[in-house]
Amino acid sequence: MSKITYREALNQAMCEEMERDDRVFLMGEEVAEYNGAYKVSQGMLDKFGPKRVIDTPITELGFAGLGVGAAMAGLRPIIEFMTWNFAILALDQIVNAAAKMKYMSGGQYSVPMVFRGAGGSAARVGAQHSQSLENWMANVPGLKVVMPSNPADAKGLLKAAIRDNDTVIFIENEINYGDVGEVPDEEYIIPLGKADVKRTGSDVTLVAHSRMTGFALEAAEELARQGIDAEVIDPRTIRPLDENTILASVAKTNRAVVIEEGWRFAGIGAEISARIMERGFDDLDAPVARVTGKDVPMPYAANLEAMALPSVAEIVEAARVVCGRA
Amino acid sequence: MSKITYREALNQAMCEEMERDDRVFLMGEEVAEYNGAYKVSQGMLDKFGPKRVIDTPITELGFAGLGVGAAMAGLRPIIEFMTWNFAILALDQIVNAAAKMKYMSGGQYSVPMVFRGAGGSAARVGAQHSQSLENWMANVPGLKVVMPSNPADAKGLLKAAIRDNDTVIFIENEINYGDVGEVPDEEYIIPLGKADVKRTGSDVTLVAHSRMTGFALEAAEELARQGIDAEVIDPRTIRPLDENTILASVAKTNRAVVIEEGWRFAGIGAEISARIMERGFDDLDAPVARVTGKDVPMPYAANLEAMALPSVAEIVEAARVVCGRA
Amino acid sequence: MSAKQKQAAGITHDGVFYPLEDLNAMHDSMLYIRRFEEKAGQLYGLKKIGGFCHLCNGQEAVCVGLHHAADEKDYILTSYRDHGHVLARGSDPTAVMAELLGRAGGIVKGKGGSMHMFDVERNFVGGNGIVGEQVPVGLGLGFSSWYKDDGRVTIAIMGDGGINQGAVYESFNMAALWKLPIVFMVENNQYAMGTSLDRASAETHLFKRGISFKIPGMQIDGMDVLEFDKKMGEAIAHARSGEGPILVEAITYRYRGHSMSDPATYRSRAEVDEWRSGRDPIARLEAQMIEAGLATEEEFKQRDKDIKKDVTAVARAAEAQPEPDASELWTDVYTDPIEGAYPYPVKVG
Amino acid sequence: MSAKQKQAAGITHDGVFYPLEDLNAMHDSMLYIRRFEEKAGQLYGLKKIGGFCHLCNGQEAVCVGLHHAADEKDYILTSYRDHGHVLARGSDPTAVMAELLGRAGGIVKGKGGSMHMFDVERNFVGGNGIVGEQVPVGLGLGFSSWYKDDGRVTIAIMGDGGINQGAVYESFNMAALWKLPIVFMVENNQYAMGTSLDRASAETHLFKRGISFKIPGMQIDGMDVLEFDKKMGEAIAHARSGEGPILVEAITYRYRGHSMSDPATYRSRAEVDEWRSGRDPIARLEAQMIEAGLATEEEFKQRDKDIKKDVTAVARAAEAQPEPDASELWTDVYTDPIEGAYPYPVKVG
Ligand SMILES: Cc1ncc(C[n+]2csc(CCOP(=O)(O)OP(=O)(O)O)c2C)c(N)n1
Ligand SMILES: Cc1ncc(C[n+]2csc(CCOP(=O)(O)OP(=O)(O)O)c2C)c(N)n1
Ligand SMILES: [Mg+2]
Ligand SMILES: [Mg+2]
Repeated sequence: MSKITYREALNQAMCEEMERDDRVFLMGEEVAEYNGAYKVSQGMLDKFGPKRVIDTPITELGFAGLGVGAAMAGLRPIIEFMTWNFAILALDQIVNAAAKMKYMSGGQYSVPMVFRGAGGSAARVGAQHSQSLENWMANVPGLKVVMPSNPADAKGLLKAAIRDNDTVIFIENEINYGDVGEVPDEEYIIPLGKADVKRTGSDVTLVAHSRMTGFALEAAEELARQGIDAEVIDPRTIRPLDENTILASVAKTNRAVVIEEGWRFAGIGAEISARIMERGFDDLDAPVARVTGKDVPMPYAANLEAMALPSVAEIVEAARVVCGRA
Repeated sequence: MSKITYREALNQAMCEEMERDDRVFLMGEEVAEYNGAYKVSQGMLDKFGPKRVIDTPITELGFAGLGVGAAMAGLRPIIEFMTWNFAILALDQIVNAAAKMKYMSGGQYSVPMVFRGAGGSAARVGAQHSQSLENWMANVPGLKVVMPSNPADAKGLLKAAIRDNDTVIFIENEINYGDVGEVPDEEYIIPLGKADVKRTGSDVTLVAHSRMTGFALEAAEELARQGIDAEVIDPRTIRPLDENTILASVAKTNRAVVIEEGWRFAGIGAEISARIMERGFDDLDAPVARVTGKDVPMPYAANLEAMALPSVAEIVEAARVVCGRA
Repeated sequence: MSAKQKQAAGITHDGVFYPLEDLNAMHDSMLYIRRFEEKAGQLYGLKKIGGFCHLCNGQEAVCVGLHHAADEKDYILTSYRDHGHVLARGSDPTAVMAELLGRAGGIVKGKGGSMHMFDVERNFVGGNGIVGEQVPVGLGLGFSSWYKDDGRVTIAIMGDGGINQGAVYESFNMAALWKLPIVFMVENNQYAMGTSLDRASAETHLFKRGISFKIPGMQIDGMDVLEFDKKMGEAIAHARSGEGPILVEAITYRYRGHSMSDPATYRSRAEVDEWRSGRDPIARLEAQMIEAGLATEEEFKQRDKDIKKDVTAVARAAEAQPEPDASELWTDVYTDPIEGAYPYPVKVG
Repeated sequence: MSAKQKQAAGITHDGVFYPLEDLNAMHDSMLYIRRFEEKAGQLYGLKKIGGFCHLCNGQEAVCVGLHHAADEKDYILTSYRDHGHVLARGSDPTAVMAELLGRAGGIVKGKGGSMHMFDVERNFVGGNGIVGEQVPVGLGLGFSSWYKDDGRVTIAIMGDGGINQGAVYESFNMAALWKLPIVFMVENNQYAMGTSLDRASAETHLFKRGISFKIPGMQIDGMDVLEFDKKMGEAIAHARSGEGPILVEAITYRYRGHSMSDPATYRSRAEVDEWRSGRDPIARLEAQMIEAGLATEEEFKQRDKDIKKDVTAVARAAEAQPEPDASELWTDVYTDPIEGAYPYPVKVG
């Protein structure tokens, strides 16, 4: 085991896969000479040269499509969005080309590639730079959606994503980039589609992905102090969602809170709540609660921003409510 | 009352509002000289001239942004997407400009406009022309989302949308354009944010919007023959969602099925199911069921397409299941 | 003319010698497309073909000239107006017709329909329905050739309406910046649905649309198959040489409406006639061949009969096919589906 | 020089007479922006300003020249690099600083921060964070002037990186097609973050980027405020005349990194010095004024002191403001909120 950052974990995953397979290349804004806007691709230009680590003009729709075409021709592109906020410009290529190509070509063309970058809000970057898109992407058949919450998962999942033969939407978190965690020294892959129980508990199930997993773990600590034993599940892959792991937990705890940074309406929490409704209804002793980003564009002021985001306190409160302890 | 088509109802709504308010204009592909790809704007060029009914180049992102800027400057644009499928290209302007502008300008600029056109699948138009976007749009604070299911609603809601001082996402349905219905002769407005009970019943609540409302009503007929009395609710406005009307119905029937044409994952059905979970849990005698479009890109072949769409039979089946009659 | 003489014979157009064999192939291919699409139009009228159906009558020389000029290994991709191109590329007409009919033996298993023809073996990459969407995809195909140095050229086709899409200019810039082996080709058939060129484009000389990105442009008569083949060959050679992309404007015309549901009332009968009678590419080649003594009107009539028969047989064979198996609904969504996860038939309750 | 003489005095640049009053105003505005941004940089270092913060040191002549040339009624909108423009436009510096600090009295109530300054009274339309997003919005502002015939011009500003976005060309085409009164202005500061112009653009003469849409282009020295004002005035006049849009390339340079977190290691010290020492717009105007006998070095030093003091006072006043009231979280989402519906603080349970 080594202690490395989430950022380094992603870097290692890309480097290892690029060494292993010369069809893999990395392309995006500032990924090469600048070493990445968030330094995720630090050193990769030096290591792999300008043919495989490529800076683009600021044309998200164009280079997303470039990735799709390159993947169809047998390459394995990693397309970095400086942040996922800018990928809104590229959704036509992601949804209409990447996701639908295999189906509408009757299986003739597949699009094995990764779209990756930081999603959600960073700190104090305002309304246009704080968008969560995972629910939109997870809505779309043909895509897989992966969101790691710690360095070890980040590395193992990104390697799996690069090797996967489908289009993988890989959403990181800028605030997590500096997080340090233990990562195995030997090579490993974390299969897509498997949730991870980050903490076992018997009283309530907290389901949270990406940065919110850390919030949920903190909330679980606080809940423990208050005598509530929370289980924390990180789906890791949002689509396909490993509902069995979530349902098994709810069968044990009979209570659940779903947490997400994104907006509430038709978010990931809505889907998970609906699935627990459908397949775990009889296990529930209380309605599933959702803790989500507030239903407003992200404000800049420090106090408003803090209010707009889900907080540990809100998770604790929601858990108490579903446990009948509020 | 007059019998007119859904298409004519939309046309009347636009004409009346354009006569009333000369800040209103209609812009989009083929809206003017061609009289609309689906003839919704039939005759409007003749009536209002080329300054107020304007054909655009095929540049959705550009003319969506044009609408935003024009609205900020005090006009009341109606921007038509030939179909909502093409609006994926325009989402940056809809989400990052229209929806967030008021908030991030501290209330200085509002964006009173309507983006409208046909959403969902038409008949046999394949994967790229059959996308439902209402769940994506309803996810976004700052937007309102309206989807009428019949001519009278189409007219009253479109008039309300044009007069509304926020950005309204107005999603029609191509297959409904020819539907005929009774429409009041006098002027009327249907306020946004109010669901409508399309059929009263006591055994199960069917919630369905747009084209699916008709399917739900058909299913209710069949269910009646089978001795199940279904209530059918059309939210009409998806965002904000009139959850009180839905909850009141569920409080009466204790059972619900939510129907949508779009994909299941994090769809409108997920949101409604989660809300019933949150505020109607104790009223439920069975888990809320979802009937949705299948989780695949839309296929072309007639048999596959029919399978991909929700069907009346599936709604009937789901209702029987939640009523414990399957 | 003896068989031997015929073999030696041909037409020299602008310095290029086209042997009779090639001329016949080009002629028959154009005529085949014409008749095939007429049949498709009929079947649409009978509601056997559904959805949108965009015919390319009048534009056959562009399809055939391009595919004659391109290498087999080159990638070609276009919009929803794709029947002519996929046929010119040599794909099985029965599979194309079966696709239109939504049958199991369709070229994409009945899943795509008229707008989404693909043929991976022939490097025909769609059949794309969102206006302009194929251009960045083509950029990526061109990029792959640069990356692999595989000597291929990508021909990315768009319409005179499509060329206004922003994605096109993003692609122009990257292609020019990195000197990718791409021919951007615009089929300027004068209309985008009901919108004439001058009502949608500030610069109507579409071959100039790359100037702002230093992409050279070339305008070619798309109603003359020999001329089109020759000039297109030059454009493809330019792209293959490593000098970067080039933009070709093909001047052409569609005789029919935009799609089967368009009565095309936005243009005059006289205008249509001017193109159809005056510049028809099939009639033009036939006249050239007759003039060169390579064929007679009688022979062409006979070939037309043969082709019509063939198309009828193809349509019949396609119609005889079953619809796709119901299980096909769930296939081709993922290459690596994940056990126990969507997509699967969700059961209620 | 007596007061009377000074009033009569001024500088004639390229045929335009700039009276002393104007020169002083332009000078002070540029210097104010410089010092204001330096203060913002300091406050960022102290973590009192958060998020992204993009300074425009070096680009002040573009801001001030533009705003001098434009009418008050004209719409101006730009990217996230907006402090200079909003200050040049005459907005209250305390409100701008309070915005940077996220305070209640911020120009957008503390909701937008550095990237989203708006001032509706001054027709300053942001402050927009998505690269290129402001260009179609500007198209719409220009459209509104055409629709209302209100005589306004819209100046839509983008960067040398932003000009590659597809939305820009969609806007060029529509603006040219409909002859809208718009000046598209690119601030070519040579870099988009760490990407130099030639690594992102096939055509580096950015004023030529409108040629493919028949939009005339103009390159202006953006380090010379008088030159910039004059030429920009011509461009605005062109747009106002009804002849359609024009594209202006302002040649300029940012002295600091892209944003406060960028060490800007991608360019040489020498390059920065060349611009900063050799072409600084403030130093240049001061030299011109001294040479014309309109001011002395001493006077400029004094004014600099005054401005610094003023900026310090502004910062102090802004810092003294409270954060926005918590209730502001929920306001400004809708103009017509609907009773009982989202957004509202959702209670769990
Ligand atoms: C992004 C998008 N917008 C609109 C449409 C609807 N549409 C389909 S074809 C077409 C006209 C295209 O014209 P052109 O590019 O000239 O090609 P042609 O049909 O003449 O071959 C339009 C507007 C679409 N498919 N995609
Ligand atoms: C669509 C989009 N992509 C990427 C970014 C991140 N980003 C912010 S500024 C910038 C560089 C812009 O450079 P330029 O247009 O030259 O303007 P300058 O910063 O030099 O003023 C980038 C890549 C963004 N904000 N929006
Ligand atoms: Mg055309
Ligand atoms: Mg720049």
